[in-house]
Amino acid sequence: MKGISTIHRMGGGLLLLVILLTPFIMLWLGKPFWLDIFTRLVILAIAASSLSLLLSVAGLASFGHAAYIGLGAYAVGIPVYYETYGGAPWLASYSGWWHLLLGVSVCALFALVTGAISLRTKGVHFIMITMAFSQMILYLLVALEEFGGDDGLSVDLRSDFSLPDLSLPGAESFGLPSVNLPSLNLPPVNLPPVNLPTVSLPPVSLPPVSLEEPWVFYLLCFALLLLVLFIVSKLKHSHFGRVLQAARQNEQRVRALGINPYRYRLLAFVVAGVFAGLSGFLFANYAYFVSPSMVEWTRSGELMFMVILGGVSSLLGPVVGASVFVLLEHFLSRLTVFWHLPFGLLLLMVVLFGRGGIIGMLKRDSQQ
Amino acid sequence: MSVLKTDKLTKCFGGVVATDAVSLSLQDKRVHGLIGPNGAGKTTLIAQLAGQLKPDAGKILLNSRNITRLSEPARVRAGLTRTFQISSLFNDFSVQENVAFAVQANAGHSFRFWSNVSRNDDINDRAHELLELLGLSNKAGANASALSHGEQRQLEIAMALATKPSVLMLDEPMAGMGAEESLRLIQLLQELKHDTTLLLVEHDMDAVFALADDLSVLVNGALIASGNATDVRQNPDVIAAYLGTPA
Amino acid sequence: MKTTFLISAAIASCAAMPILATAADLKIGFVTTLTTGGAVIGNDMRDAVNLAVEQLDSTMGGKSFEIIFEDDGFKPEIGKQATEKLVKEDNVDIVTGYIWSNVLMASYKSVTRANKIIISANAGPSAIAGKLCHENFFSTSWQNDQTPMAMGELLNARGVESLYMMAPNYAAGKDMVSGVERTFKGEFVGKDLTKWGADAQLDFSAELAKAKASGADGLAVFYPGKAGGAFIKQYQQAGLSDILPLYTIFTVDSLSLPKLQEAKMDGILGSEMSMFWGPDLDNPSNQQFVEAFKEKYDRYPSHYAAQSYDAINLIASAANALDGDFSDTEKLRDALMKAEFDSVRGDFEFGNNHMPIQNFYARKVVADDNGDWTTSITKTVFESHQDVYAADCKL
Amino acid sequence: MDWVLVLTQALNGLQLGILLFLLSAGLTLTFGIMDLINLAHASFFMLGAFFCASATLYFDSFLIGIVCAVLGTALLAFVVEKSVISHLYVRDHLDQLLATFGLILIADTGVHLIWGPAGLAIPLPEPLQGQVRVGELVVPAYRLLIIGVGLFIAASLYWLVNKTRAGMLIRAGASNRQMLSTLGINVQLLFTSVFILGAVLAGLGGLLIAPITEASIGMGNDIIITAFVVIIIGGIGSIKGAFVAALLIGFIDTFGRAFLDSIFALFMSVDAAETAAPAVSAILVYLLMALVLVWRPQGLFPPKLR
Repeated sequence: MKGISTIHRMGGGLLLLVILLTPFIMLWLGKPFWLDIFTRLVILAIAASSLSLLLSVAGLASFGHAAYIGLGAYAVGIPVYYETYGGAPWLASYSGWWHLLLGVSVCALFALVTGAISLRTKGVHFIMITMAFSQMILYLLVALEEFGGDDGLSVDLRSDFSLPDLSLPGAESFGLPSVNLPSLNLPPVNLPPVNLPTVSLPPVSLPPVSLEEPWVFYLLCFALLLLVLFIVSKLKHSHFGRVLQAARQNEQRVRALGINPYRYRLLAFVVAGVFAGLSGFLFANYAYFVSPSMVEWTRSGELMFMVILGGVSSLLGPVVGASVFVLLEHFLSRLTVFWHLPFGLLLLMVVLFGRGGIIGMLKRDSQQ
Repeated sequence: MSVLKTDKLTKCFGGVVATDAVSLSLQDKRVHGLIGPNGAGKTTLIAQLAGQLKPDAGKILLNSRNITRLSEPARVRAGLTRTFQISSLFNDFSVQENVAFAVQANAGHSFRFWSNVSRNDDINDRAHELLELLGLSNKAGANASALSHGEQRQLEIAMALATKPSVLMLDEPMAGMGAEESLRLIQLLQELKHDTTLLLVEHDMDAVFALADDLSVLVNGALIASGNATDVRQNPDVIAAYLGTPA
Repeated sequence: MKTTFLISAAIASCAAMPILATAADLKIGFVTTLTTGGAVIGNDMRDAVNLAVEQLDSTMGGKSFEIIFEDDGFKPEIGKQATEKLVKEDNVDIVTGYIWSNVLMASYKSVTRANKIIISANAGPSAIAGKLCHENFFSTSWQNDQTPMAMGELLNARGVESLYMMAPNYAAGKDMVSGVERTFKGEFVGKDLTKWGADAQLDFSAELAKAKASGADGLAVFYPGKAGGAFIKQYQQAGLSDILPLYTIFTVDSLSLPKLQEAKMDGILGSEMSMFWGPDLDNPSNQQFVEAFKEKYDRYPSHYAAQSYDAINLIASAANALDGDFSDTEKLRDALMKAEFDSVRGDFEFGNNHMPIQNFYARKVVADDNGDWTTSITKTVFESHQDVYAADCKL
Repeated sequence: MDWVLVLTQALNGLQLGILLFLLSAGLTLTFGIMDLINLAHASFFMLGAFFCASATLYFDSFLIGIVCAVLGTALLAFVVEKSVISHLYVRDHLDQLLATFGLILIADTGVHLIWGPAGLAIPLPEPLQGQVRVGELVVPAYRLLIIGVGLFIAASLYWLVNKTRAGMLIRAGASNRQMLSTLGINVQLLFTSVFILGAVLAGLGGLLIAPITEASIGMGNDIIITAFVVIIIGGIGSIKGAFVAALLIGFIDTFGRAFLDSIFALFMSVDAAETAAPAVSAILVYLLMALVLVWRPQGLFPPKLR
């Protein structure tokens, strides 16, 4: 037993290491596009991991997870839009701290309200009601003419993470009250806001490094993925996570043991929403663009697909799923514009023959 | 002293009266047997006591407190726990984890997010004790779904005990057990009644007569007799309606 | 473990997969929709581009060139990804194409950031013509508001006094409505913005009933793609062709007309639309283009095709001026700015926001000599018209 | 508001509702009886339209087109059921969602490869092109045909489900799946037949709407989500529920689009009303579903004894 789990841990570490290093190797080989692919991969892995807290741990098949990506992304897009073109001074800012705070609170609130209603239902009703709420967000965003409606909104600059007291001479202050936010594992970042790409090679000393620099941004995404995985893993094995897992298997019994799973599930719903919002925050920064199409139900479906493809039993399942999804999409679409055909066949095959997802197949393999 | 009491508890499904004004009283630290033919409404009654079904009329009192409107989990926390006729386990958990979770459920709220629950010594020790008590220690690492039928019944009881009930309702605990397993369970229940009140629904009459201090007989949703086991067994109505031949 | 390792190795080797190097000197990326129903437009554009490549013999400015097509899947995110790939991996000099405003808006920064040129061959959202205009952005189509403004003018000329208007509820749809509002002098008696996007509304019965009840003397609509065909059919089935004259914007074109003819929707014959171009527009370059296109593909080209054909020829004109050297973006920009090529729309010039300043015409649906339905230009509505957002552009 | 307009809109709502019902009936049956979430139902909707369009153009007859489409859809449904779907009955809902989503991708790309991206128009015979006049009320003849055919099918389904032995099995299956096997029924055969029935109904829906819109790639994907909303509101497994909910949504959606802006304009500026109305009317059906689920988590007409 122990031997196998150690092996898996090593395998997981290796996988993360490969994901971390590949784009840099490709960069070194003169193929900068891979940094883009892997950034997208890591951001989707964050979203899928957040969904796996609901889907794999708590057994709650939320079909509206894309809504949080959209909310997190617009929490970047709208303040940047106002800061660039004027208006709503209370909202306008380039500050990443402000974007995060805004995105996290909006997502938490939305998850709290919709979760409180959705969690009254079960099974397929839950799937459909979460999708319904997501569709409402979609049409709300489409109706926001000020922010481009269906066309979406360009994000002119990436979120700025300079701390007000660290700013260099000449840097503007960003209108954010000095909220004492816990520092994530971010490289301290500083850049005067209107100066576009500047830094060429990684300087070893810390400031000033900008998120506009693709590799810095990639490292940020990767660090956040590790953070999310770490937290999800912690939660999964905590008292809290044990309740979620038990309720997934046998809700009746959980109640008969004196626990009403509702509030635990609601909290999980909120946490997952916040993490998905985090991936939305990264998405807006990655794409320099937000649009309602981020909230379409097919995106929620893709996230589900990633989680299940990777395997619901493992922490790294969603990471594997997101990697396979993104890379397959990339290579198949390069072979033919009709790549949805082999992709659909593959989906069928995975479901029909590959129970437990890719990780499940690996486990069976190593247990034999 | 009466620990659990029902007052004219009534439940109908459509036109069928499943529970007909049942007034039952369980005495402290005694085993109360509940018997009756199939379809008499025993499981429906337990479900109402446990809070899974809402009665149409009547009251349920636990230690003189009216719990009729309490939710199922709240009743468990108040000390009223049940087991299931068909084993209801966490099939992806190991045997140890099943019991550990039941212990956790009874150890205050579970809004604890950071420490690894499988390394919590208090929980593990208590779970170990319970497994020992039910003779499942050697199966602790096995998956719950891999247990034999009898072992699953034992696990079911271990989990119920983990909630430290003041009243434990056992819905056909011996069903499907071998003779040896039944015997051990009877011994265990004998010991249990030193600190717990038991409501025992069972078809195995030998087990009921061996264990029950008091006895109630349910026929067509109504109690036709209730009281001291010896008295009830002599009750001519009971003999006529249910036991058939004098025991 | 073994398989975990294999997966990691697979990822690593996937990443290292050699990218097929191409021999061409110049590379041009073309982003359009090649899957989903939107591929009707994308295929028409691709056909026109391939025709241009054939006519140029794959050479411009003395250098060989190739076009790399990418599919946007009708989604901004995929379009952006495709653009990134063209810029970073294929290292193209110019990216063109772009049917949809939202795909263009999502993508253009990826090009301008790399200091390369982007030429829209269709989408013309107001933002990019106005305050978000960029020196590296060009268009061989139009700004969204221009065609509906021409429509408003056409409606005035046709004596329409009360108008009912319908458009999908998205940014371009709203641009179209506001465009007509800018020039139309009569009264709006009703307006409907219908659901668009993944589950777009294709049944317009409720709206048509309202339009009929409104007593308007004209119905103006904007329904691009498959919604257009659906709308026309329902318009005719509702029996409105005799009582409520139809005016269309980007709804009836050579992509939808063959299907309408097949479905015998003759109520559309004679209806008018506004457009910057038409297959019978009288200039040598256009006659040559339409004939060659019909020869090669056995159908009329659409305006999408015309715009794409122009985009490639615009690039070729710059290549000729620079002897095929695109390394200096500033020089390339200046060469493009001159627009010295035989456009199928006749002579035009770029405004300060790099949008064409061009004529707009009224076109009418007619049957040609072979009985095939097409459009024919009836009058010039605007001469050398510049879009209104150019004033917001600080170039 | 004049009554002609209201009546016209009511007919439009009815027609939309009927269409939704055709799509949802099969969905709710497969869901209720086989516990199968079948996204690929959308593909049968699309394929019904394409089969009909091809056959109509080839034989120059709408009627032959319909017959060919029904047969083609049934045959394809049989093949798909045997090769893929029958393996999914025992799986959980997520596996079913994924696998049938895979089927949608395959079907959409397949249609693109076979018929091209442009879609196909279905020409209608002359009499159906016209309008029917009743006083001031003018209704397209073809829409009346849709309503008539839809009501006929609904009535036939009602008869099938309530008056025949097969219907008894279907109802039994929807309320209690275990019962079927204890009754000694050939479950496999029942499942296959119900699946084919559902697919044919979806195909009929597709071919009926295609002359109004057209047969196009992904046409079913647009409407399948609404169909799911219908069966959730109606109660999974209930034909009656699907019928009521489909009409309800048809009316709400149509009236929302038709009158919401005028209603909003009563208490806000015309501009604000024109912006808000489309967004709200798009959200209406989802709002309705959320409200119904909060009020009755099992839908309006849940089959008994679930």
